[in-house]
Amino acid sequence: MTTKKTTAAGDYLKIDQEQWIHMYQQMCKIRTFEEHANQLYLSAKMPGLTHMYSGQEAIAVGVCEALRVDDYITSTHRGHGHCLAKGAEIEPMFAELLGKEAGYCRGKGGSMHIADQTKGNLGANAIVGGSAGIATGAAMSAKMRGTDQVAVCFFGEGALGQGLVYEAMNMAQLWSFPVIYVCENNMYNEYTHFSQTTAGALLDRAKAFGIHTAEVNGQDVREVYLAAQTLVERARQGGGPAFLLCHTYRFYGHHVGDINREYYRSKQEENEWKTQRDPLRILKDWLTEQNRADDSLFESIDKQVAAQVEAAVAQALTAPYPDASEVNQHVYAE
Amino acid sequence: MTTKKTTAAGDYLKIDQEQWIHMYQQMCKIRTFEEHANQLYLSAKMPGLTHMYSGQEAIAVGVCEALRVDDYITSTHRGHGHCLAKGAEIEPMFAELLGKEAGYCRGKGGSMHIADQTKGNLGANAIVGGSAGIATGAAMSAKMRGTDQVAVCFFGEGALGQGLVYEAMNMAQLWSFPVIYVCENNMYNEYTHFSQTTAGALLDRAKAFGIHTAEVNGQDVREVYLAAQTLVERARQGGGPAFLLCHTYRFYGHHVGDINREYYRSKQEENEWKTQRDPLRILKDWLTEQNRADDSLFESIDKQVAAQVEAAVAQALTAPYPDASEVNQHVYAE
Amino acid sequence: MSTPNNGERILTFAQAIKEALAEELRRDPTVFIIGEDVAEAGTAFKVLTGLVDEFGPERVIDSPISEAGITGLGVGAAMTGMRPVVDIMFGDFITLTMDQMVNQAAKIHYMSGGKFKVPMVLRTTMGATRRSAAQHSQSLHTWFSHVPGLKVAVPSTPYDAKGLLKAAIRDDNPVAFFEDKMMYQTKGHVPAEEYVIPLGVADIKREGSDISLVATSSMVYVALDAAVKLAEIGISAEVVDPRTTLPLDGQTIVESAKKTSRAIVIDEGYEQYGVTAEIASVIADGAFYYLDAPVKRMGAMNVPIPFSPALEDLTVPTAEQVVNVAKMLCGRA
Amino acid sequence: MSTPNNGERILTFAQAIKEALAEELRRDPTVFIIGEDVAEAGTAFKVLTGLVDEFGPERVIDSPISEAGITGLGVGAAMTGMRPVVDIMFGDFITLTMDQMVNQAAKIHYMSGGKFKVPMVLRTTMGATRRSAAQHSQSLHTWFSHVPGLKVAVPSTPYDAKGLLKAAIRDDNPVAFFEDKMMYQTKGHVPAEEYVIPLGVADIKREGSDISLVATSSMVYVALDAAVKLAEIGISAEVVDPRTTLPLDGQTIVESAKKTSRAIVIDEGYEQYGVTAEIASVIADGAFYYLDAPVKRMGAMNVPIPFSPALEDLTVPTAEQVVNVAKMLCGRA
Ligand SMILES: Cc1ncc(C[n+]2csc(CCOP(=O)(O)OP(=O)(O)O)c2C)c(N)n1
Ligand SMILES: Cc1ncc(C[n+]2csc(CCOP(=O)(O)OP(=O)(O)O)c2C)c(N)n1
Ligand SMILES: [Mg+2]
Ligand SMILES: [Mg+2]
Repeated sequence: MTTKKTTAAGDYLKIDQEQWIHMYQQMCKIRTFEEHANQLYLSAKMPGLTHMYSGQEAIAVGVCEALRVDDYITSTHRGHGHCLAKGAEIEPMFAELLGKEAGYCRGKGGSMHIADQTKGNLGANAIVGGSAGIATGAAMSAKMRGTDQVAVCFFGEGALGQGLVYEAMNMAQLWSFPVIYVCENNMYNEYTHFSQTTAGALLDRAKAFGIHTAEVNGQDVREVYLAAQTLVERARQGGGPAFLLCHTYRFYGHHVGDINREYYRSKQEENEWKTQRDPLRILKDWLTEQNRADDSLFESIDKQVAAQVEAAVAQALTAPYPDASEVNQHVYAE
Repeated sequence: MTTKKTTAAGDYLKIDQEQWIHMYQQMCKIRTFEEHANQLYLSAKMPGLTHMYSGQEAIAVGVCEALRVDDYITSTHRGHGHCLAKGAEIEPMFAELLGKEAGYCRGKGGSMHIADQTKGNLGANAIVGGSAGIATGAAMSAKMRGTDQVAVCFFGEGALGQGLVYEAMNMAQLWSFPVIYVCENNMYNEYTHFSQTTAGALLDRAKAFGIHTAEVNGQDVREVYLAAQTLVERARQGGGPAFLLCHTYRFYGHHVGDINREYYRSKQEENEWKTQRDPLRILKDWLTEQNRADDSLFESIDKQVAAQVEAAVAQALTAPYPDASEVNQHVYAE
Repeated sequence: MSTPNNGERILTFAQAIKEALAEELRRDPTVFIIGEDVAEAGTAFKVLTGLVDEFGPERVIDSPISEAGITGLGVGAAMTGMRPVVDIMFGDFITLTMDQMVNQAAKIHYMSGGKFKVPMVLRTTMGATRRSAAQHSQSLHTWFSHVPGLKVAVPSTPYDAKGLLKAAIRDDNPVAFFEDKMMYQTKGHVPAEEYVIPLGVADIKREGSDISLVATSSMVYVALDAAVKLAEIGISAEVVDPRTTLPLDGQTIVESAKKTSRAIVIDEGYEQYGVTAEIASVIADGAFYYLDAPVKRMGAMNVPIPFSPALEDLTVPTAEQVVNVAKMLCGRA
Repeated sequence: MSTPNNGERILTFAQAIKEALAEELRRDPTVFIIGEDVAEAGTAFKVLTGLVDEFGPERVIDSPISEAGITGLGVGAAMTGMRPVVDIMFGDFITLTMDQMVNQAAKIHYMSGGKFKVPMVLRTTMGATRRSAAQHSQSLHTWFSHVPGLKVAVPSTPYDAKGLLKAAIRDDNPVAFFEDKMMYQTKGHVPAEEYVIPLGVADIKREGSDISLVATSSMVYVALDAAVKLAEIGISAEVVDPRTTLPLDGQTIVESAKKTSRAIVIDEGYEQYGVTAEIASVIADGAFYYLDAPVKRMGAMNVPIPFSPALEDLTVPTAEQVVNVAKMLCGRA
């Protein structure tokens, strides 16, 4: 049932060149975004903490590339990657991270609640597993309204500890909702290795409900994209829910303040992933190998993205905070 | 992995004759108990409603026969059978059902909260799935205290809708707790067939966590007992948790007030189960066949039990209610 | 009292609820119901009997026993164009929905800076004395009333139930709707014409001048009973029904207390840290210079609800108790 | 104030908590801790750092992210001879534990007619202004305070935290223990000798004669600050710390209000239907004939807690606001 085995390298060649470049751009945008978010934290310019997505870019990008703009996603505390991949603008995102009025949520949500209604991002969620019901409900809604929208629920492997996820999967399968559960197994629940918190095999958690499953190398955007495409089309055509397990790694701490990590994982492990399994490098190398792109192209993308992100940060930094009168606005919809 | 296939009829013969008779007695006690509970309801002598266990007797009896008195059980809203099978006395049970001070819980718990500390019954529970954590915690406690006690969590298939059950099973397997999850699939969640609420295969819900599983005909106390014995001994010796799926049927309504049931299940279905798959009859027929018992023995047991139950009902009916001053006692332990 | 009793059209509380749902299901194709045994069985209390026949199992949906899950589905569906009515059989089970209701439903509009809305209703029950013991008898509406972003209705009459439920379904916010299960057979006038009662407007169920009895849900009947008995001894009691605890119509309540200069607050939730605390402190503050006696609170006794009838009935406020407290406050005891 | 400040031995709030746990783990082999990242990581707030080294991973147990599950395990373990301390990282996540805490833990002793006991502690956090937004900043202790069968502690000082936590662990009932995460570095005297503070006894943190400031948890510091400022303008404020909201030491609180004839109640939970409502109505009733002004309440603003620092700080009561209200009540504004 794993897509891994059935995806031949040849399948990749069928994908438009433009699209691979777009995916590289998106991954690059996320990577650069996160580096700046980290800098904002380190320079005490960002309120609170934030969870960097660096290292996991291929998952958000590969999955969202398979979605339409009117498809839904729900995201997590580690949500910048999903938000960007679904099409959000950089500037209102930074403004949100800084608590500014120009932010996607007028500064009221912050990093952990960033949402983008215009692109179908129903929001990050600071309750682990908390969006499983929401994503499933959005898929239910799509089905009831007779659209062919699909909903994607992103979550970390830690969310498999939450009972709600099972309640939602049961109903999704029972009623054949168009929802894809994308499990990003970065191997850590905060500071605890997932093997210490997770009995049995991850895919079996979905198979228990008869849900169709697939498993990919989450560092390879090609694998992620192809698997996602298959599952999304299947769901769109009424084939029901699926569970996509992506093996991945977060390159940095659980949050930006998690700096000394050696008590729970080794520098060696981190280095291995960063150097051998960097999703940007994997795509870059393959495109180069295939003579579909060369260093100059990547350099120009990198530069362009860097400039874009820097400009956005600068703007967000000078943008105004919401007015005090906002504090009790939006408690209720009129 | 199903015990069904591996249990040869020969295995039954190794079990002491006394024990089979005891199991018959216990099943007969439950059946008779429930008939009287129903009568008490119909004659408006019992406050509230109650959920009859009739038809499922072989499960409580077969499982509890494999337990020691210091082993734990947790039970459900349909809990009289578990309570009796674990060794409770009839009279304080009826007193509890009638809200009398002589009841196991001084009348404060009633049918849905009946508990018997002296026999390791941690209590019935009116929250579906609500005791999964408690049973697992009792098993954890046994392990931590270094005893070799085992905990059994009885629940209906409807409880598989509750996320807590999965959270508990994950931890039980992770830490190898001596707990047996006994799923009594009587095919109905109140008035809804379980196939309308349950995606996938029931056993997969436990296999998802790597939990050892077994499946039996819940109408045959011989099968239940042998399977339970194996799993209990396995748990006692440190082999970890198990999940025992028992196929069964409740002969009457969801509760005593559920009288017209044809909108959700047919009379024919009910009749088939009552006549073809009555656990008392199955054991009786087999013992008779084997020339291990004859009608006169069963008749005398039936009579004895009937007399016992009738006496208990009579006593419970005349027993006093708790004094008004009890109302705010036992809110806190001193 | 806004429910004239001219014998026009009498419905039970349960019928009024069903009528409200049927009308809204008919009016708006985005409305649907999800819950345990809501379809063929028409709920455990038979309140919805027949709805599935008219609207089909796609709009009156039997769910697994997954209170958290169906509430979560409701939130997601509400955010994306539907108006779900989530049925939670016993109010005691809202324990399982707290995260989805409080951390998700209540906060999404605010956290998104006003971009998303969650127009859903959670219908559930409350009320003791049904011999259902500690896990099936609680009135836990205080919890939701504590939470900004939610609205909470506690109707007392068929008329109010229908009008408030229709308002709740049309509201763009998550509304928790509590029905006292002991009131399902209570009868009252419900006009044939369509009407909606705005959330947040109290109703004077009986006018009076000596003491205000502020009562919610079934406690309104306890208060009305007490008022009749008090009238017999010359004490004129005003019965104020807030109808919703959130938003709370503090103004009407305080005005009543200012007028009468005495007040008792009666609610079936546990007394400690319950609805009576909020309302009593609103009155004690707002009517401070008008009060002739301390505001008294009567909630459910602070004990898990006992099964035994001999005990259970002691835990809920009665008209006699209200009369006694009222007499005391009026210097007549 | 029962925490003499003679410079003897100063600990942070976090250290006091850890010391209480270490002492009880040492004293009683049935005590254990379970929670997310409690072992090697020593919790997200590093409060338990080092405990696992002394007591091992069998007694300081890292759990899956299963708040309902670990609470349920706690209940079962507590019923069968253990004394679990369940660690719920953020108080906002008690939403997930409500069923196990309220329908199980709180009721088991009563429902069993006194036969079973549930000696467990649920330790969790509260408090805003950490820029953690709406799902990581709430103070939800009111909910548990509503529930008979539970006890609820809201300590303000390292001294109280240690003494109350030890009492909570030894208590034979389920106790919810709320720690304001913004106070973990707050320092105070903690004697080297062992002591226990009974649950249900308020503490006068500062004596005064003109107005009573009844404050919980970190709001005690807001009240103490306000008292200093009020003293400067000749208003003598008494600061009363209930220390536990359930049981509530109503007597000490009411006595203080009788003495001063004015009171403000300050608590960081949402104001509506919050802790301030209960305490204010207890005072308004108990001290009715002594009060010169209405009892005022100051809770968190009734809004989901916003992320933006420009907004978040507006939602929590400040000393300045307390001073202003106090001046008004004392006829000085
Ligand atoms: C219900 C809940 N419990 C605990 C937390 C605290 N917490 C935040 S992130 C996290 C770990 C999540 O791990 P995982 O789901 O694998 O996501 P990752 O951080 O690895 O992306 C925890 C425990 C939370 N936010 N919500
Ligand atoms: C959490 C919760 N939700 C709903 C109910 C109402 N309820 C009581 S029994 C029941 C059906 C249970 O079905 P199952 O678990 O299969 O047990 P059975 O009644 O068949 O023995 C339901 C929905 C409940 N008690 N608890
Ligand atoms: Mg992870
Ligand atoms: Mg069943």
